[in-house]
Formats: sequence, C-alpha cells, structure tokens
Amino acid sequence: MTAYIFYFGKVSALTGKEKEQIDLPETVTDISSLRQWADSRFQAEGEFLNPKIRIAINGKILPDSSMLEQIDEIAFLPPVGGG
Amino acid sequence: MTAYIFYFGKVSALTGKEKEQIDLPETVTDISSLRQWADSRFQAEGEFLNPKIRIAINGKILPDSSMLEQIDEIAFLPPVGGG
Amino acid sequence: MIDVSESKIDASAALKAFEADLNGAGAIVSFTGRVRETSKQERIETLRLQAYNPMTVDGIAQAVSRAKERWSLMDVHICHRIGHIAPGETIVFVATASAHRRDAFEAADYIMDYLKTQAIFWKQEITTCGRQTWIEPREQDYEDNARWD
Amino acid sequence: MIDVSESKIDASAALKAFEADLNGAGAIVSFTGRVRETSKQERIETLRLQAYNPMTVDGIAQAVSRAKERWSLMDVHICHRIGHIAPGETIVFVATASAHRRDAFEAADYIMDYLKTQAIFWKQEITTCGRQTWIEPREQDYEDNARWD
Repeated sequence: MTAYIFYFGKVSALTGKEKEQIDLPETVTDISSLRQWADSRFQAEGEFLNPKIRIAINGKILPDSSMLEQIDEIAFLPPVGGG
Repeated sequence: MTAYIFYFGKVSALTGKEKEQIDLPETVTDISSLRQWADSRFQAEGEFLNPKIRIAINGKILPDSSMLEQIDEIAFLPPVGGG
Repeated sequence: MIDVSESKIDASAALKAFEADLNGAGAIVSFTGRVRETSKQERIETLRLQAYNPMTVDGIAQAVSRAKERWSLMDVHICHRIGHIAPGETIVFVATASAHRRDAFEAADYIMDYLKTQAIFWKQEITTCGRQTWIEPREQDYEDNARWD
Repeated sequence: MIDVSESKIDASAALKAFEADLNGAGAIVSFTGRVRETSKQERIETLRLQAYNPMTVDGIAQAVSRAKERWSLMDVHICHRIGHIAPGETIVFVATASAHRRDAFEAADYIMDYLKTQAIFWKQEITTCGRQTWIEPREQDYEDNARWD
C-alpha cells in the first residue's frame, strides 16, 4: 500500500520531514497500527499515540478504530490554530 | 437676561425653530422656571417638563434646582443617539 | 483621534490611515455604520444628524478614556458624520487596536453602544415622501449599552 | 468569499471591496490580525503558516454556515494568508455585514475564535536569532471559543 504522507506543524519536528511517499507495511491495517508504525519509525517515544495528534485519511479525520483501505493520502494533524 | 437658545432634535418640532436669541423674563430664575416658561411660550402641554428633556447651560447639563446666572447659552436636549 | 464633521467618511481610507499609524498592534477591529435605503418600507431621502459641540466631542473623548481604562488599547479612532447623509453613505466609523483581539473587539462594541445611546447627537429621517421623523435609540440599543454597567 | 492564499492581504482594499458589494447593510465589522514585531523579547523574522486544503477551506466554509444560521448576516468575507509572513503584515482579515450591529459584531468574534482554535492551520514562529517554534492556541483562545458552545 503506497501512501503520500503529510507531517504537519510540530509533527515535522519529530520526523525531520514534512511529507514523503512510502510503501506501508502490511502490519498497518487501521489508524491505531498506523500510529504505532510511525512512532517506532521515528523513535518518537509515544508522541504519535497522543490523541491530540489527529489523523486524516484522504482528507477526512477518522477515529483510531478505522480500517485503512484504498489510502492515497495520510496526514498527521497536531493541534491547529491560525489567525 | 439675554440668552441664545438651542432647541435640538424633536424639541424643535415643538418650537418650530432650532434656535433663537431672546430676553428671558425675570420670572426665569432656575431650570424649573425655565422649563415652565418654555412650556407655556410654545403651548407644549407639559412636554418641556419631561425629565427626558435635559437642559444644558453654557455647555453643561444641570439639574432642575440649578439657579440661572450669567447665562450665554441654553440648550434643550431630548433623548440623544448617533451612529 | 475623534472627528465629528460634515465631510464624507471613507471607511477604507480611514482603516488604512489607522493601520499605518500602529506599531506592533496584533488586532484591529473596525465598525462602519451606514444609512439604510429604506425605513418601514419607505425610501429614505436623507438622514440628518445634529451635534452640539464641544459637548458632543468632549463626551466621546470621555467614553474613549473609559474604554482605555477598561481595556488594553493601543489606539482608538472615531469618525462621526453630521449634517445631511444619503442612503448608503457612512455615518460612523470606529477603529480600535490592541495586542490581543478581545480588547479591540470589546472596546469597539462598547464605543458603538455609547455612540448609539449616549453621545450628544440627534437623528432625523427624511423619506422621499417628505415624512420627517426624529429617531431615538431602540430598546435593544439601551439594553446593549447596559451590558457595560 | 473565503480566500486562503500566499498573496499579501490589504485590509483596507478588502474592506472597500466588501462594502462595495453590499446593498442595504447598516453595520459592517472588520477584524485585521497582524504579525507582531516581537515574541518573548525576541525579534520575529517571519511567521510561517501551513494549511491543508481542501480541508482548511471546507472547515472555514462550515464555520461561516454556522454563523449564518446563528446570526442574521448579509455577507461574510474571510482572507487568510499562508506561507511566510513578515512582522507588521496581515495574517487574517474577516468582515461581516448585517442590518443591526450586534449580528455583525458577534459573527466576526465567533469566526475569529474558530480561526484561532479550530481552523486547519499551523503556525511556526522564526526569530531573527533562528529559533523556530510551532505556536499553539493560548488557553485564553480556547476559553474564548468555548463561549459559543
């Protein structure tokens, strides 16, 4: 499963990059396992498991229980705020 | 006692004029008697006695008990509001 | 800056001048009040505004002082038109500036409530049919103003 | 009109365009938010704003819809800048128009609270010394936003 991933805001400080295209391993089946995968990949010591970081799949924020199918785009969204 | 009098807002609908210069009679000694004088002069049926019409003497709003001395300018101020 | 005059108000130019004078203000709120086209189904020909200076300007200056005591403001700018004002034209422009936005919002709101209910102005509406009516604040205006007591 | 782009925002021109399009609106409120010169005594070099479209614009459009259900509004106009923004430049411009002023005031206030705490943006402050910090909403911003629940 190839996905385009965005690491927004302070998440990019954990990853050292703001986006990448990557083949996800088969162990990544839902949002929970996506969080686990990212956390160990970037040695983030649980930061990716923090519910304050929301996850959008194909432009829609989804709960941790959501299964991952037909993913084009993943985004990690830390707390937002503009203005 | 000669005074310059302004009749603002809806008060001018009672007087038919917005200002005048006039010699006040000697019976006008305080703000109460000024109200009485204006009310009978313009046959206003008590409109000038309404406390919602405030009276300014020389640019300062004064209570009905105030004595009138050294008057240059009198203004009758009905309820205000701009914007 | 407080300006009460018969000159037309250009809200956009007034905002530009206000912003140009500010150093470091993060938040700027402006309010523009304009003459409506109709009143109770009748077309408005003109709105006439009377003031009584220096009482009018002094009263506004005191309201600005109270606002500056109550909120942390960098600047306040008020333009209020008097004389005859056509529909669509601007009667009043208020701008406030502060470091954080709540101060600017509340101060602009407060100053508008003052102008609507306590500032020394009288408003006469003249319709195209010739009806002339002196307009007093609405009950809602007095209630809005009482929020600050 | 919702505009999220890297183009510079001219608040005065935006207010002019907004007012020109309005027929019969008595009350217009605008808010301009600008980048401050300093943060914790350090000079700011630039503020960087990220968005994630279409999510960002869709979210703002939904907030405008909620505002239009809640208040009687004639029009709403929002410009939000993204990319690198220099001190003194405008990050956000919001304008609201209504027949009576409370609607325009409250809707502008509501929309700003949404933009500050819920809109899909991320803000990075870069100081002249090179310190880079991702900025999250202040506790006060969340409290302000909770007023509308």
